[in-house]
Amino acid sequence: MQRIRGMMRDRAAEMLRSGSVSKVLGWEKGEFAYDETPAIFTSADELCSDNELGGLVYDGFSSAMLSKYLINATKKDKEGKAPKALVFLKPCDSYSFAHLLKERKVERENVYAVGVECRGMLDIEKIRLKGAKSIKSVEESGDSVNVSSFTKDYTFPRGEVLLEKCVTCKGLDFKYCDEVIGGGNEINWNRLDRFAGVEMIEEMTPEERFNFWRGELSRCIRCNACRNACPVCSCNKCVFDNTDSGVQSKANADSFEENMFHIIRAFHVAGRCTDCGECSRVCPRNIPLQLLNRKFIKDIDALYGEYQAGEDIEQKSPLTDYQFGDAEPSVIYKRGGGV
Amino acid sequence: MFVCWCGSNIAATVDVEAVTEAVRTEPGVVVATNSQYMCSEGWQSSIRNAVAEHKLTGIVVCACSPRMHEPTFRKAAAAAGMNPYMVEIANIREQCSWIHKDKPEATEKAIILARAAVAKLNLDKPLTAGESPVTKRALVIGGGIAGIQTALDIADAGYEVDIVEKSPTIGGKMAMLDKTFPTLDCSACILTPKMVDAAAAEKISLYTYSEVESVKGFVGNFTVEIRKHARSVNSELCTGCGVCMEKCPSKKTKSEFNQGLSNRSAIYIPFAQAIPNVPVIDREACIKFQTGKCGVCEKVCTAKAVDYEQQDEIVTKQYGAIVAATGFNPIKLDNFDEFAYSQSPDVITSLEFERLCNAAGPTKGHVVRPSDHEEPKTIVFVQCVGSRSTVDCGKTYCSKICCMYTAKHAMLLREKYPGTEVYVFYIDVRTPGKSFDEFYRRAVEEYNVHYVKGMVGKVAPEDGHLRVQASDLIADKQIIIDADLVVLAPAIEPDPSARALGTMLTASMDTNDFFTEAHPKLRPVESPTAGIFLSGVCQGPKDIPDTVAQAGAAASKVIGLLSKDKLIGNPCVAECNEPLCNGCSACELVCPYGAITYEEKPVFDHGVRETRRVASVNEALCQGCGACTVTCPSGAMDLKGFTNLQIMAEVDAICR
Amino acid sequence: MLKLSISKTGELFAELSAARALYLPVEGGGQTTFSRYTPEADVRLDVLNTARSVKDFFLPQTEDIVAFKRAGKKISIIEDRASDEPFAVFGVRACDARSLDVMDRVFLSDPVDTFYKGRRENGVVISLACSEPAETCFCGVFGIDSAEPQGDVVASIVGDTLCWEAKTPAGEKLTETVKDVFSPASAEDEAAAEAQKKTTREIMRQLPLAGLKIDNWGSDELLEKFNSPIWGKLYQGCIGCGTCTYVCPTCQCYDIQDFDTGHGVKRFRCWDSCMYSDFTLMAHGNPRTSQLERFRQRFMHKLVYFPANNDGMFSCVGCGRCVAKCPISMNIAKVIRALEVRTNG
Amino acid sequence: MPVHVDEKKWAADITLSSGANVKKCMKCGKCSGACPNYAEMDIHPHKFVSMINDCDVSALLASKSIWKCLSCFACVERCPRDVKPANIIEAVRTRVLAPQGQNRLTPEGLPKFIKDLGEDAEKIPQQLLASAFRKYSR
Amino acid sequence: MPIDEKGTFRPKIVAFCCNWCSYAGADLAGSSRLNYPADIKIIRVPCSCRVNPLFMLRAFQRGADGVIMCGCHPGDCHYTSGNYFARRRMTLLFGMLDYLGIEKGRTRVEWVSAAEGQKFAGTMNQFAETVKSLGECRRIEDLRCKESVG
Repeated sequence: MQRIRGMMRDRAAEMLRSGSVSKVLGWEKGEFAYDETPAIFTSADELCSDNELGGLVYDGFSSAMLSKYLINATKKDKEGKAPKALVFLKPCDSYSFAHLLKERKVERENVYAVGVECRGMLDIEKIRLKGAKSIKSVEESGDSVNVSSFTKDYTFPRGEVLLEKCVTCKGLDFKYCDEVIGGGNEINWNRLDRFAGVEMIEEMTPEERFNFWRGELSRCIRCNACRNACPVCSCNKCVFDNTDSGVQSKANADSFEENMFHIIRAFHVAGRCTDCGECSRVCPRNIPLQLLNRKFIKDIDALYGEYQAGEDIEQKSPLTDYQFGDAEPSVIYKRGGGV
Repeated sequence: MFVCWCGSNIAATVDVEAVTEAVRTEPGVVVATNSQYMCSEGWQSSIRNAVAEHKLTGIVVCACSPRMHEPTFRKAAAAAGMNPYMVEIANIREQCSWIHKDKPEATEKAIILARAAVAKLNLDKPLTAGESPVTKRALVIGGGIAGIQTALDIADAGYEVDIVEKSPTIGGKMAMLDKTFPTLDCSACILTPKMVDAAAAEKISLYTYSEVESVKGFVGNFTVEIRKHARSVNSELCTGCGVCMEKCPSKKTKSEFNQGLSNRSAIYIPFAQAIPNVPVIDREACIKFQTGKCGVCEKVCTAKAVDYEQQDEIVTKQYGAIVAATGFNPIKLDNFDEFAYSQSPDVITSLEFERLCNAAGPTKGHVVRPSDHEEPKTIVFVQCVGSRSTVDCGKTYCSKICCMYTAKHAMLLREKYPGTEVYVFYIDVRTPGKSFDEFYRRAVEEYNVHYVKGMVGKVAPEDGHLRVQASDLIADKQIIIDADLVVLAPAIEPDPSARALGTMLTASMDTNDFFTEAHPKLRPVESPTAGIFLSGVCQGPKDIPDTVAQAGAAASKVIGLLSKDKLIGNPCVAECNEPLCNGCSACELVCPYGAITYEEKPVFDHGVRETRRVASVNEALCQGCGACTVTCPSGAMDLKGFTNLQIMAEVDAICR
Repeated sequence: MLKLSISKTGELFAELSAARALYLPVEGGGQTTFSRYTPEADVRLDVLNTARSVKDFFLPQTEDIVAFKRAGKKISIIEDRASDEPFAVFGVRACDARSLDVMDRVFLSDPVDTFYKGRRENGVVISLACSEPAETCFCGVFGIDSAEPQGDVVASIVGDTLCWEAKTPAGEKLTETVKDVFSPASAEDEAAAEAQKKTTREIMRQLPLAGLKIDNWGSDELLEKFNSPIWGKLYQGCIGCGTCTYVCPTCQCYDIQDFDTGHGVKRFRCWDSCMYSDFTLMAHGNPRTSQLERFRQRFMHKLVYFPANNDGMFSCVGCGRCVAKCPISMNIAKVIRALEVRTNG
Repeated sequence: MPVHVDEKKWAADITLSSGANVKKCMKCGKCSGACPNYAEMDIHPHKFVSMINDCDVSALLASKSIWKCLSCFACVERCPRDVKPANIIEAVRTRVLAPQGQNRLTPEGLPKFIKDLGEDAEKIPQQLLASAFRKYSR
Repeated sequence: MPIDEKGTFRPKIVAFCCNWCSYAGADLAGSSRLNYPADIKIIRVPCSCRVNPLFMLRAFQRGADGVIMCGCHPGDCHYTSGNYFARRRMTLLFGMLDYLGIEKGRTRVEWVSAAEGQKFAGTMNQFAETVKSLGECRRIEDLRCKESVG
């Protein structure tokens, strides 16, 4: 990772110095071992600084996706000129980047996309749940993660403290990148089937499903982190924020609104969701939101043929496409269990 | 708020007074009244008075289906100086009084429906319909008598019209016929002049051997791609001398025109009077195309018209109106084993019989058995082969023309060959039409045709004859006839090209693939899709007089449309709220009319001024389906007259 | 000071919950949050920060204010206040306990928010001293002693013993109802408790955020801070969600909305976040049109405007929830540090 | 035409058990035209259809035709309206057989059953016995 | 729970019908005097593709016990393709509702042509029966909308 970081710094600094790009989207070091923040660097010095705060970093906590920042970062200025930005993209981020290209939220010529090798990102919550308190540092070494705290040191197998979205990683291909730093598209950790969670819920009785989701969604505090982190939820104004939409709501005043917000959000991104897993990652209440989006992905794959948003930006997304012989909605009634 | 009794249609099951009272206190309602017949002129004038007196800005009418009287009430509103789109109708007849028996229940429902209409009206905004120009040219698809007549009539009114015909010549089925009922005049004699007129008319362009490839646009502004199949003969150069056909060594192809009763060459014109008189090369049959060796036609053509390199050509043209005149075919008889059609050459269809009778046909008009070219002595006609049938291989409808042409055939036979015995097996003889029954009676009374009420159960080839076993229901006996020739009257069905065309035109079709008319009685020559008109059998079985009449009617509708300079559009079109638009293109992808385009535009969004890529709706193209509104994730797209808020208000009112 | 063996807390909770609703940290869905006590509840007294703060009980996320009912063309007003049921919250940490002071400043000063006041009067706060602060804690920066929180009753866990000390009349009244489960604490107990406090304070001093300097914040710094170019850099990662606001124990902004129920209108208030683009949206638009301004507003409010209007009281209590929960790990600590480090050096 | 009440019920029973819809008949006579054993019948296939429609059942029950029908289903096959005359004939036939065997045609009862038919016994097509048997032992 | 004087449960059912086929089919059912329960109220939309999943949820929020959408048969859409999009949307939405444990019988899509008055009435009777058997919708409701006050 240190090596990769070095290459990233070199490349980005070179691009900034030569003026090929005017900004670099990367991650910046934080207060702790794990609180990296997405940052926009405009000078090579800033990018390469190793101050207490600052400087481009890349390690197991560079989990925040940068793709969505491109929307603002490449906006035209008053003279109508769009700045060109270099962005570092992990494999899953590159799909989201591609989707933004597809929906014309970002223009390809304004971006220099650099893919960066990913070995799965770490989940500080999981590390805490494993008992680590007052964390001082987190070091990755091979297949293990060494955590030291003010009182004690710990070592965890890497696979056990990966972010949920990485445990179910959809692959390490890069899409629409100008170049790739590092590489290796072999997933070398124990990956779980990304639809296993969905299947588990599908196998429940309707009653159980209902109770499961009530339990999960009732925790929602409507902070909108899922929506705002989502690379696909990039509406200028969300229907839930728009007082004229008829469905505006700021807080879940009723359990209905908890459901409504998440159903509609999932529906609005259905056929567009790149399955990046940011929604689950950012949820402060640990709601497995990805399971909603994946349900749509699974149904779409089964009913209309496999579709991966961000794979091919020329391909029509399933909800803007149709076939004469598409399944009737009654396929749902025929599925096992319940009325 | 106006509640209609519709005589007793509504008032019998809905307490009209109660509805009136219940809605009186709804927000926004200032007047609530009821009357016997809202649609009557008298009441419409009292609506006008109410509008004037109370300065109404909107009207809710609780009455019959909006599909019935919405235009009436809109007109009344407009006459009263209101915006006609500030009218909402609660359907308390078709969807309430007529289906419910319990008066309190029906009344309760009527009140809820009325409230929903009020809720919607409260959010209505005055709408103004857009206008779109009309391209003053019509397209007729199909070059049979229906298409020719339609085109001639349109051209006669001074408008340009194109005919697209998929076969090499115009003329259609009528060109194959011998005589026509009930006057027995020669089909060719009356058709050919029309074909010539069509070819000669300055305003008519013929696209033969061509098919419609795609249709885009909408009433007044269609863009059509026409595929001109490669004839392999240059029409400009060809003199129609016919030497190529004479010399062509490939002469083994069944003649489509003669219903396979004779052969034709690979380079051919379907029949002598074909228009245009330019041959085509059937590339499947052509030795040159199949093996590369031959080229005789090219060599013998002094005009140098033969062109093996010719490619299909796509012509794109604009039209204001399109007429479907795609005609019919007799059904295939493969599944009617009992009549031995595929076993014996002497069992023929009536269209084959037409060719046998025809002086220009394969037998020069001598009616002979195809098997041995002997003159038949006993001829059996079987009616309703596949018509009026509810089993898989048949058609449920009556094919309408068979009774009359069979009478004609029987009569012609008896006239030409007085020595023959002619039997006609019928279920019913249907002769509604001027001089039709008289015609049929002549066959029976003057020509001694044996009409037997009953059906043939079996035809079996036996020693060079055909053993026809049938029932005679009047005599209540089974009869066996030793026939020489059996003529079947197959059901007719729409041309198979109609289905695909229907999809292209977005014109609806019934289960039999006949085009559906906009109204079975009042708008019989229009498709429900604006700008699409119907001519001939593609709409339903009909004979020549009916076809010509309908062709004229379709033409007059087209002329009516083309005579307008502008069309008033549907104001209920999509609308983009630009500050909300994300520029994601989803709406563009689902719009069936290509009505949405994207443009870079300055947008002022709550204090922020930016240049954004936003959707823009072409109101002339938009037909108001609303597909875009649901696809749009941000809710930027909305549909005027059916806005998100309006539909939700209706939902709210209904669920209250 | 009273004491109780840790193994007997069940009895205490049962006793407390008999006469009033008792809320305490309970685990569920992988997180610990204040939930109503039931004998089955998985009570977690070891967990430092609940996912949601104590403000839920005094300023709930949504709260009905008034309703309007329509009958025909008449509208009647219905004041349908949720009854002010007595309740107690157990396990409130020092930071959350202090947050109520901040909230009181806002809601109990003129004009008094009667909804908040009602809940305040009916709620008893039983705080719990910290013994194992996390790296995200920085309450000390705001002068809060996590070892000795404020509250109506202050509890602490020393070894296997739960210590209990009423600090206010309300706390004493509550203690009176449950005094039977306790025994008086001995001098050793007191000593052990004091020793633990010392240790805790020592850990606090060593935490990474302990060194945050807050002295150059406050009312005097307004323009200098406001105009700092550093904001332009800091805000860039902010995705404009409301996580920090909603997990924050002192964020008290709310919106008032109407909900048309079909039978009438319910007017309710609900939390709002200055991070949202539609916060304080008015007919003419939004006074803060960019995320930079919104981002700056939140921190300027906590660290400059609030103290300016409230005798120097910061409206941050250093609980560290935003530090742990921000999707992009931007937080008030980084802001304090960045503006300190960079404006000075 | 006045119809005996029982006949009405019989007609309904026969219609039900045959699965045929006599209302669909358009009286084309193709069934009778197709019938290979027409000559042997006193009442012809098309009349079965119309007589059931008219509830004229007793004549059918007495008809020779029910023993003459070959169950070749030519009429069913040819009928353009999917009326199923042969099924009606079979239903009439079983209507005759049912009361005779009371409730069940068993192998043991077969000799007596044939004997009871007397003269007609020889004329019973083998196929009919088999099909009646099949139906009744179900 | 809405109960009539006979003590039977009266569900609230919203039917979205496209103007060209299903609404006309409903009219035909009316002019053919084919009875179906008064619990069903029809909302006219230009095309089934105008039906936003939001509207369906809205109906449930406002206390509907069942929501049905009718459109032209596939291939017959007045706007060529509207019902195809609607079909995909509704299929996915219903799958999601089922996934959330909402009873499947409460939602339905049926294609009804202008000629199918019989089918319209039959479908409505059937759907009303299913919804009735499921009882009042509890799993996706907004309590605020059910209260008699406010």
